[in-house]
Amino acid sequence: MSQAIELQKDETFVLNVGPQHPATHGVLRVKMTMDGEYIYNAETVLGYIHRMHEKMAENRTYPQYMPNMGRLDYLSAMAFNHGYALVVERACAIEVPERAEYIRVLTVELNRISSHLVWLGAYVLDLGGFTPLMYCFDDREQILDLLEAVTGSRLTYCYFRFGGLYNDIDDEFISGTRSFIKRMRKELKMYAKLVTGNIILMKRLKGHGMIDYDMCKRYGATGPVARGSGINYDVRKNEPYGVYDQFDFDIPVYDEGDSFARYMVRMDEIEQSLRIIEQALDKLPDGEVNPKKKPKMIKPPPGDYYAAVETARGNFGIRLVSDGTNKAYRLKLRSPTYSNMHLFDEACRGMLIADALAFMGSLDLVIPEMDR
Amino acid sequence: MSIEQKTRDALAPLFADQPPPEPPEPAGADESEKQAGPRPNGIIQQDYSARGFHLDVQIKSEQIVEAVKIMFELDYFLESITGVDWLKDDQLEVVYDFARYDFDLCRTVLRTRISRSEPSLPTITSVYTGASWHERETHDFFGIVFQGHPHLIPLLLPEDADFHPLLKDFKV
Amino acid sequence: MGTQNIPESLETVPASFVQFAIADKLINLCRANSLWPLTFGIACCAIEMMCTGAARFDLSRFGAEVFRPSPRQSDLMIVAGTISKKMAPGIQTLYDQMPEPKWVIALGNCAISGGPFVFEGQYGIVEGADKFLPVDVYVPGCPPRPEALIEGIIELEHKITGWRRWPKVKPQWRDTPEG
Amino acid sequence: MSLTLLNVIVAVFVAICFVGANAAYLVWCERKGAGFYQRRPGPMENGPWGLLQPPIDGVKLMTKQLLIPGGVDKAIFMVAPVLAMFPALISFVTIPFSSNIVAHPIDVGVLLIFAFAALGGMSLLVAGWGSRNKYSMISSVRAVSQTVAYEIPLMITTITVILVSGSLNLSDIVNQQLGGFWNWNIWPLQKQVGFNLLMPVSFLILFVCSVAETNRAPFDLGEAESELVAGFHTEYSSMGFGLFFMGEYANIVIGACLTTILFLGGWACPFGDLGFFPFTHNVGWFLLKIYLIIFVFIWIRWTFPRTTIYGLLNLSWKYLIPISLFNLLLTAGLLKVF
Repeated sequence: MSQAIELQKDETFVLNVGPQHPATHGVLRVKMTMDGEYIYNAETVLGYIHRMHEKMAENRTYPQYMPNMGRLDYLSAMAFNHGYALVVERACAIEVPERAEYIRVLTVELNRISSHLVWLGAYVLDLGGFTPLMYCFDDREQILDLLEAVTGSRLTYCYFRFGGLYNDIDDEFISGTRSFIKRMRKELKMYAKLVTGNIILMKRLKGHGMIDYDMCKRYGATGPVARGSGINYDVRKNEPYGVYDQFDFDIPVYDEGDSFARYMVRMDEIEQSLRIIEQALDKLPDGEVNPKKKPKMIKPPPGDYYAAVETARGNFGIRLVSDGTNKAYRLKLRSPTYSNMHLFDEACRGMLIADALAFMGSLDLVIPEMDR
Repeated sequence: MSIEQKTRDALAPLFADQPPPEPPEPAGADESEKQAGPRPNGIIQQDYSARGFHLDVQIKSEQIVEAVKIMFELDYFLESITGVDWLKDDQLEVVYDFARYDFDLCRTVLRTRISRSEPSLPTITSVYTGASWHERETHDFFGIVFQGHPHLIPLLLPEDADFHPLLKDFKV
Repeated sequence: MGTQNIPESLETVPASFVQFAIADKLINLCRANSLWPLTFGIACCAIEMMCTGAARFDLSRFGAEVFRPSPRQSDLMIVAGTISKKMAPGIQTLYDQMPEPKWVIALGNCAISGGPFVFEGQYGIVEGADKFLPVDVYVPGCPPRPEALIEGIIELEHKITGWRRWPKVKPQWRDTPEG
Repeated sequence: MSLTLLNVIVAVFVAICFVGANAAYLVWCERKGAGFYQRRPGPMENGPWGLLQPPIDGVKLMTKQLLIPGGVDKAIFMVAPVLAMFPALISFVTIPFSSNIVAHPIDVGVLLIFAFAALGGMSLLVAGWGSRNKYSMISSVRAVSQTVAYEIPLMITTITVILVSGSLNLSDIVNQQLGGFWNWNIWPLQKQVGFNLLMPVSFLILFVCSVAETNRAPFDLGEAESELVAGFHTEYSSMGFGLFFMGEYANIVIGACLTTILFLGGWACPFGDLGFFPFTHNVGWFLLKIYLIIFVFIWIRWTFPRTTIYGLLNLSWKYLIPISLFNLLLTAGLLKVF
């Protein structure tokens, strides 16, 4: 629904959707020049939570840098652990035992569901409904209990090791996950009734915040933002890593490109992750979790390596340039929200401020992952 | 014809004026890959499972916009722009990562090397608008000036920042 | 928690014509029991703060449920996350905009001392909220559990009123006999 | 001092106490209701079931520093909260709680309520403009266009009821509906209503308009927390914000009273006057109906997300006003025929 009205430049005022604003869920600042309630132009300012992850990589050894992965995108931290472990295993050619691969898939998918639940709660909170936030956080607490029993932390996981895992899962975790899957299926039906079927929500999301294929391609948007605009791109399917090729799950793709499409993509992804977890639980092989002979000191051969994994927000890539010592020479973190948010400036021209903030919610932002 | 071959042929004219490169190196990086000096310009086939990308292309810094246009026509999307500071070669390297949305997998990497004394590079925001933040960030961290960039002010560092933290000789 | 050595609340105000000690106590009690926090989450600790406000660890039991978005109506600033040098002036203005009786809780190691992001070549973060804000209660952890934030708020109430709501739980290992 | 003046002063004092207590404990009900809907207990620690929470909040708000930010239009800034609270108090003078409990039965009670309701709408504009803040300015423009858009259908539906009952005095309107719930105004097939089928529809329109009038729930565009920081009362600190807060709840009580009197038969007992105590027309039934309607207000708030400004205005200008106009003409015509 692009606004046909033309906006006069002279009578605009600059509104700071400032670093502290309920809808930005973090410290992101958007300078909007507004004409009344219509946005004439928007310019995003980042850097309010720049935590120098890439500089730290250069004076931390490889195992010391793993906790940073949990603090980049704290909502789907397990996938970031997976990315970092993958790039170092690819560089040092370390073999990962079968059981460890399955547990990795299990924990990453559980973490993806908890990330989508936080997004759902925060998104409907942006649209004005306060109750779904509480239901989503209540379900998420179940996942956090499961993962905390195994990894020890609720949010910023540091569970993966190069070639394996920190510790093995016990059968109490397995029975807990099975009961969680049953409960989550029931909750998904309730969410469909309470939120998706809500006429006010439909009116606010359908037809707003349009993103087309060309904009995705020019900005490099990936993840649910791209899948909402008809792009069938998911790193788990396009570049299968780990044991993802042994599960059958499909990638929800909607091609309307509006906020409602992105909303439905994420809701279906919760269902798909539940399917993956079920298959992972059924096919879980037993055996060791860490490789027999672990390399004493991780020293990747000189050269540069690249690995990409699918996090809840898109394709997270790591470019590792190593010079043979035990510290990375240069480590570049390609964060998905960075590219997804970049198209906000162009997409929100001519929108109302209420629709623009709803559109920003549909992009599912985690600001420290953008600022790195 | 596989997408890798198509990309190779599309990028080949960039090196028309160069002597044909000697036979491509063996796939997969052997341990003692000590290159004498900086690598000659050209396309190298890499083993995906070992390095994570398929084509590794090094070009001169003036040909960047032309190469990126070719990649845009071949329907790649720009993943990221990385800066690397080779202090011992007194050179700054800028790496462009490209990937594809569809299922024929071909991750391509474009590299250029510029001298540390006057680090400047043409901008590619005219082709990929998404590159403007990547370039601003690389400018923040390495001080590389991207000519023609519409809005080259610090993105992640404070507005008045004049230091470039990721350079190897950076002192607080 | 940093509040062990707070003075007992003044029983008698020296040399004033009318004693308002009892009224002060009542006002302090009311202020302590209805602390309205400012929604100001910066990073990972903000998610734990939302968990504290959510269903399981309900912060509204203590009257602190109303997360006011505007600094004018809030009287407790929970600094939840890393303070970067670019954000520090913003936090300072927010703190100045809050009306008087205001308190600050530094939630998480980043707000206490810069946490995991302190290394010798660091250029971007302010190492701790107490560099430019008067912090009342420090809640350690990275990120601290929701119970720790609730304990921090109870500790703040202890500091305001001088009276602790629930008995302070002694950590378990002290009681077990040695050896 | 003549008797009626003393009577009015006492009545206004009682109304202030009623509104004050009501506003305080409605906040408590809202927070406990929110907790109930959201799987959490709500205020528990301060007093049994958190019952002491409202007075604690009140004392805290009173003892906070009343901060007038610089560059603010001081006079308007200070008047706005009073304007938000004042109309609700005055309207209580004419609300008949029971046949004899009424502050001052004015013959044009309905007119007085609407006169002061417009004043309430103006307070939002004055607050938004006075506090020199871009967010409050946007929210005040939204809030005023909303109150104007929803006052018209409110008045038209009230006129239909006045047409039916023939008098502007609220007590007369209720006296017409005494005797059993079947002859309340809400039911369509009645002699006094001229067999007009659209009466329940006008009840719904009145209810929706009173929700929108008080800036609540699906229509809380004025104080849209997640978009406009805190709407028109962004710059108000302690008791300025407190007055807005209580003004909102006082307006909710006024809206509920109006709906009850016009459609649900005021203090009429649903089973007619059966003589023994609980089943006579007394104030208990009036309060019961008010609190039921307020419960529905709270219920709506915690289930629905917020509509957009154009959706809100479309609803009023394109749907509510035409329907209520048609209903008015239909009632007038039917009254002429029967």
